[in-house]
Amino acid sequence: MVQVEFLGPIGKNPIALEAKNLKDVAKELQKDEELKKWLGECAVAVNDRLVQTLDVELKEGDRVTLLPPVCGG
Amino acid sequence: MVQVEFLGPIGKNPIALEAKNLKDVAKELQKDEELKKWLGECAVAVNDRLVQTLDVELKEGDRVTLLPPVCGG
Amino acid sequence: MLELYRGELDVDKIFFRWRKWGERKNYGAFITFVGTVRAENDIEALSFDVYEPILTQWFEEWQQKARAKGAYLMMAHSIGDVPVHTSSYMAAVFSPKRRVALELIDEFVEDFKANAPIWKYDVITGKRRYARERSHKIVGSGLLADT
Amino acid sequence: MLELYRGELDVDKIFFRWRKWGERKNYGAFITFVGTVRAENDIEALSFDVYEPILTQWFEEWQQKARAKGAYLMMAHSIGDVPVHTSSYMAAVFSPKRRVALELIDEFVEDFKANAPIWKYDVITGKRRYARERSHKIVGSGLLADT
Repeated sequence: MVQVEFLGPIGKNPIALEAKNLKDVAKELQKDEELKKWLGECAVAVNDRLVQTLDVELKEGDRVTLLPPVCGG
Repeated sequence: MVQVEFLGPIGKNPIALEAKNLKDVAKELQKDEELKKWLGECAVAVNDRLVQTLDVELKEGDRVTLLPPVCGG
Repeated sequence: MLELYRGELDVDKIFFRWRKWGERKNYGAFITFVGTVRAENDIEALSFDVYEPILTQWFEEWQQKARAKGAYLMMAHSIGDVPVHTSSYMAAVFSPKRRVALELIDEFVEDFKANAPIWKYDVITGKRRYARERSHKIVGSGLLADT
Repeated sequence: MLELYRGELDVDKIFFRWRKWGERKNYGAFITFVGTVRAENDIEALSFDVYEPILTQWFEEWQQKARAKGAYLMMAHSIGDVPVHTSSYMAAVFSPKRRVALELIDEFVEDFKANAPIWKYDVITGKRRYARERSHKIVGSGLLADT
């Protein structure tokens, strides 16, 4: 299982998923109508490292984090 | 008569000159060997306004100021 | 150094502390940016969520860039509510000479706005509303929509 | 506003006063540049001559440029001796938004260095020595040598 976390304004509790890689996570999250609008504008981190591709293998206990558009300052 | 003033590191007291325009001032100052080295690197103000040309007429009581290279801050 | 505070920043105290630090280190140029909450759109405050693990990495990467130029960065940011006319953000650059400092403060603050993992909300009649229209997608956003 | 002081600047006091002013005026971005005398080349202090009439004009022209962009400038500078590790120069920009402020502080400080009528001396064993090699000819210099 991997843990998926939703930061800031997404306002959704973490969920646990069966996923071998980020593509599996994408497919799973796309099923959630409420999340769909966020997926197009969120950056993704795996274990707190931002990633730029879906070709990322995941292992048991990995954390996937969704970061919606930011505005500090 | 016009008054010529020397700012900052030139360290020279003001002098009074007969001059109808800035060209007259230039000719007069060029006679001073000690000043010669400064003339090439000084900006010039007439009555506290910087000027960019020697074609400036002067009248009785005008003040000509020489500003050597600057370094504030 | 990166500093996070609950609520508004004590700007003068932070400024003093940073300045004294730079003085001891013999830096000649010290630039600070202070972001203050403007009274506009009937807001009472802005409010911020911060994701510290990624913010820390982002900051440390910038610190390395700064060190490579002989400079040093400081940053302070608020978490939670920050009332109108108080400050939520401070950034500073120290460097021996001015040119590096002037360039770094610009690049650092712009990248902060574009990529630092912080979320802003308007607070109106006590309610938080995500400032979506003023927010920026982090580089590489949209990955999970592409399959 | 342009402020001139004999000797070193009381940086924290000036910063506080400027900041409070900007807070009341509802500016969102406040950038300060502080120039501090570095310990180098065995100097004890830097020393400055300032020609106020032309400095004031130079500053007012910049203030007009700033106002045209909705921004506001402040500056403080020392006259006379300023010991090592103390500050001789502060500049600040206030603006509603960051972009204008970041651009203005850079342009303003660079033009200050190039054209503000201030002369710098190193002070070594109590003697003033003109910092000729670090100084810049004001735009239009050399007029009186050309005849």
